[in-house]
Amino acid sequence: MAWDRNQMAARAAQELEDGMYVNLGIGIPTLVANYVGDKDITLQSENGMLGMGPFPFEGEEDPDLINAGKQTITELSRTSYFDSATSFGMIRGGKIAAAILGAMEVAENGDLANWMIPGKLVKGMGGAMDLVAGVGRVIVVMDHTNKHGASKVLKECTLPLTGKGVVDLIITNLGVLEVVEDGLKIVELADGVSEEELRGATEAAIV
Amino acid sequence: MAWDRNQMAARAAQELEDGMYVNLGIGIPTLVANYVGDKDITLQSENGMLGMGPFPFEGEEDPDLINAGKQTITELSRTSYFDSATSFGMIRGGKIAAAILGAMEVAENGDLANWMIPGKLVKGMGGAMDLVAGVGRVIVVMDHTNKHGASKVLKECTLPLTGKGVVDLIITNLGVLEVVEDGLKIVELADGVSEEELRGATEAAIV
Amino acid sequence: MKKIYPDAASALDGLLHDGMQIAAGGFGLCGIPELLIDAIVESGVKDLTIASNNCGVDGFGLGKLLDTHQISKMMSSYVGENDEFMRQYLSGELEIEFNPQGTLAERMRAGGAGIPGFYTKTGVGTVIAEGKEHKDFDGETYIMEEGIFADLSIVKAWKADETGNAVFRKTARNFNPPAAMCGKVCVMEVEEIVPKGSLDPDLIHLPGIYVHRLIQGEHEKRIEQRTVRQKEGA
Amino acid sequence: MKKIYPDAASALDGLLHDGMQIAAGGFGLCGIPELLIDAIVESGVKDLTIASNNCGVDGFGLGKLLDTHQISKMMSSYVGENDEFMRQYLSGELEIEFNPQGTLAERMRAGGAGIPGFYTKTGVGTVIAEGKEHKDFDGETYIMEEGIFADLSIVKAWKADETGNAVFRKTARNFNPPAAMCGKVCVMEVEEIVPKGSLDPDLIHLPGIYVHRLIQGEHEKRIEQRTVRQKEGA
Repeated sequence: MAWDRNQMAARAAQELEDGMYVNLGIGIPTLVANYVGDKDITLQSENGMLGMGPFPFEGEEDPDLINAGKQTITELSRTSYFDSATSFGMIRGGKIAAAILGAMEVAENGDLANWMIPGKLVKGMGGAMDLVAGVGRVIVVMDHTNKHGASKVLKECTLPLTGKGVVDLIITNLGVLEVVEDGLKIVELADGVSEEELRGATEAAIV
Repeated sequence: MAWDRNQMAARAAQELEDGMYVNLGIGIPTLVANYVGDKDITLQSENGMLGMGPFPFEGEEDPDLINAGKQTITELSRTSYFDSATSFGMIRGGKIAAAILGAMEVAENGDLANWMIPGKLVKGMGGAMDLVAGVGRVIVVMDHTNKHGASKVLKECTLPLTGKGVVDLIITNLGVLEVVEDGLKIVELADGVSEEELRGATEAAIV
Repeated sequence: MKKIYPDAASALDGLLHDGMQIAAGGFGLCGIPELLIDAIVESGVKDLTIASNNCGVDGFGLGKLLDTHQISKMMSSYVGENDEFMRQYLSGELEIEFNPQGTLAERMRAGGAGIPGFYTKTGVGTVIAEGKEHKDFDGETYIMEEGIFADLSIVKAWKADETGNAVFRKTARNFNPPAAMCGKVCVMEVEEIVPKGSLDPDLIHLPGIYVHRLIQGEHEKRIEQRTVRQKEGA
Repeated sequence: MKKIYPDAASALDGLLHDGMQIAAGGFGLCGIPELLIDAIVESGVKDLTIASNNCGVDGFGLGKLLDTHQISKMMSSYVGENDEFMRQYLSGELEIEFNPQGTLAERMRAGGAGIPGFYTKTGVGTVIAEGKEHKDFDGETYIMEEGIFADLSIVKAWKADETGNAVFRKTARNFNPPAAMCGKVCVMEVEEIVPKGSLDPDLIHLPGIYVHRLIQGEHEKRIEQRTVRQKEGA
């Protein structure tokens, strides 16, 4: 049991409120856009756009219109474009209500690691460090454990950090955890997941 | 003899070269625009405009189009508008080749005072401190002496400074002085003005 | 989410409190938020700190808030057009923090961009530098200026769509974008609200993310210095 | 004064020297100065430090300058699309200074605006903060980042008039304005040079003051990730 990618994305979409400006990371977070329903959500693409629309129809791709993942996208009637300094000005300035991001590791104090594995190829942090430092609320969406079955929800991150104490909410295939004073609080269990199961897969302190 | 306001402005215009972006202060400096002739000079108005045109014809005044002196003006085919942060970004960033400004006092080390007389009404520095700190070349145009006949070209400024060591060239009714290593160097005497006359009216060291 | 309010008073509802800091757009009387200023006068809120390049003129713009003694401190670069300002300042009723014009604009932009401090050459060696941190970069001395994080921004644009995407007209842009950016809440007045999609996305000066509440209204747009030239040979 | 040059090579004439720092616009392959990059390849200038968000892809954009070993250091936020980059980096031929994307953009904008240093929360508590000055504002810790002052900027716009006033198209704007601002000299390539007066002065993204030399040319505008959706019911 537990949630699949789409269910995790749908659960993350529940965190978004009418009128919010939101930044979605690459991977599962991108799917969140499919589940916002009637809510008036404006998506930011940090390469310089508010009001990101869906992928274009075949033949309508525009090389001048891409998202932060370098994919061709489209514009909406609310869209505005701006330069990268302005874009990250609004991110650092706290104008983006929430970022929904993937992660390699999250720690019980809200530390986040999602940009680098030492000894492996280093690609760079892109805009992730700016996003976690600046947006109103950081929501992580990821699998609870890695492919070896080890917890990704840790007492302390082992990988180089993207941000210190920046994560507010963790949504995994097993449930939803909130970062609180002394650790993590269980907000919700995924379908068919027991509290024991969630605790068993979590290295971090659950309070 | 000596130069009148228009002659001083004409002399200042000689300092401008083709292709320059220039900021003109209030008073005599404004007249410089009348003497640029065929040179391709673009005037900045620091409230957010490059390519400032002349005053409008009667009835064509636009309340949304004013210069830094709050006067109605016009635009040209080269004009661009931008916000105040961008405007002073280009000033501080050294993109404006020259500012031609009035002054109350200039000292032999290039100190400039032109914004405040303590004990009298204080109006504020406006954009003057940014201009003298940021532009490529600061040219002062002023009368050599005040209305009591005292020199305005001093060993040290007595009034609160607008900028320290910022002035490059001084154009007065008596002539042209350049700020060099140990004082001022006479570049030119105004029509009918002798070197003795200029030296006599100057408190600063002339080298 | 609806950003459009029927008038200035309703758009400011719940946002005003004594002792607050307000960042206001405009340069001289050009591009000032006339309607919002009038509503703040009406509200009676007092002890205001206002960051604005100028303070209007006697009886118009921010000058109205001087007449009613609602302002306790101005952060400005030039206040020379206003007799009542001088009177209150010299009598000690009003405090002024002079900011070089570019420093004021950059402090607003910095606050809006999450930058609490930056270094500038402007004002080094002058009274402006007194008490400020000095630091050398590459052999030159700079001073640190702090970002402005205002409780409220009041700004004026030419047109905006329903989502707050705004365009300004000519030099009426001036301090409006940086002022809009630096407030926790930004209320904007425009001459015309247009339907979503009627502004070219490439040509929006201020994205709607910076604009929380929006009103449309009639503007006097008073001219401060009417200067004209003669038609030759007329 | 004429800003228009016949081609990229002539526009770069006299501006290139070994060991120089170049700021380049573009994000991924979107809005990159293709023609100027090709001319820099041709010039053979080497030991370059390049500030650019990315380093192109293998064989296109800045990737071409990797193939020829003309780059010794990159200042970037993401270089994951480029195998040759990784090879040279891991073999020690190439240095990389990682900058968070927003920090890189702001460092360019700061350099262009005469700001040698500013404080940001971005990267606090991470490797990015190591060796940088820390400072508390209002109980929160920030790090100081320095402005970038490049020897040369190379950027790409959509259209520009003869005086260099430029407009960009959609997300191809990205790093181009801040990159243009931070160079001692800025060379811009556009798809079309239009007569003075044909761009609305209210709608210019980058005033001509930032543009010293200008060329027009054909652009490949390669797409990096072609993603599409299906027409429903088709």
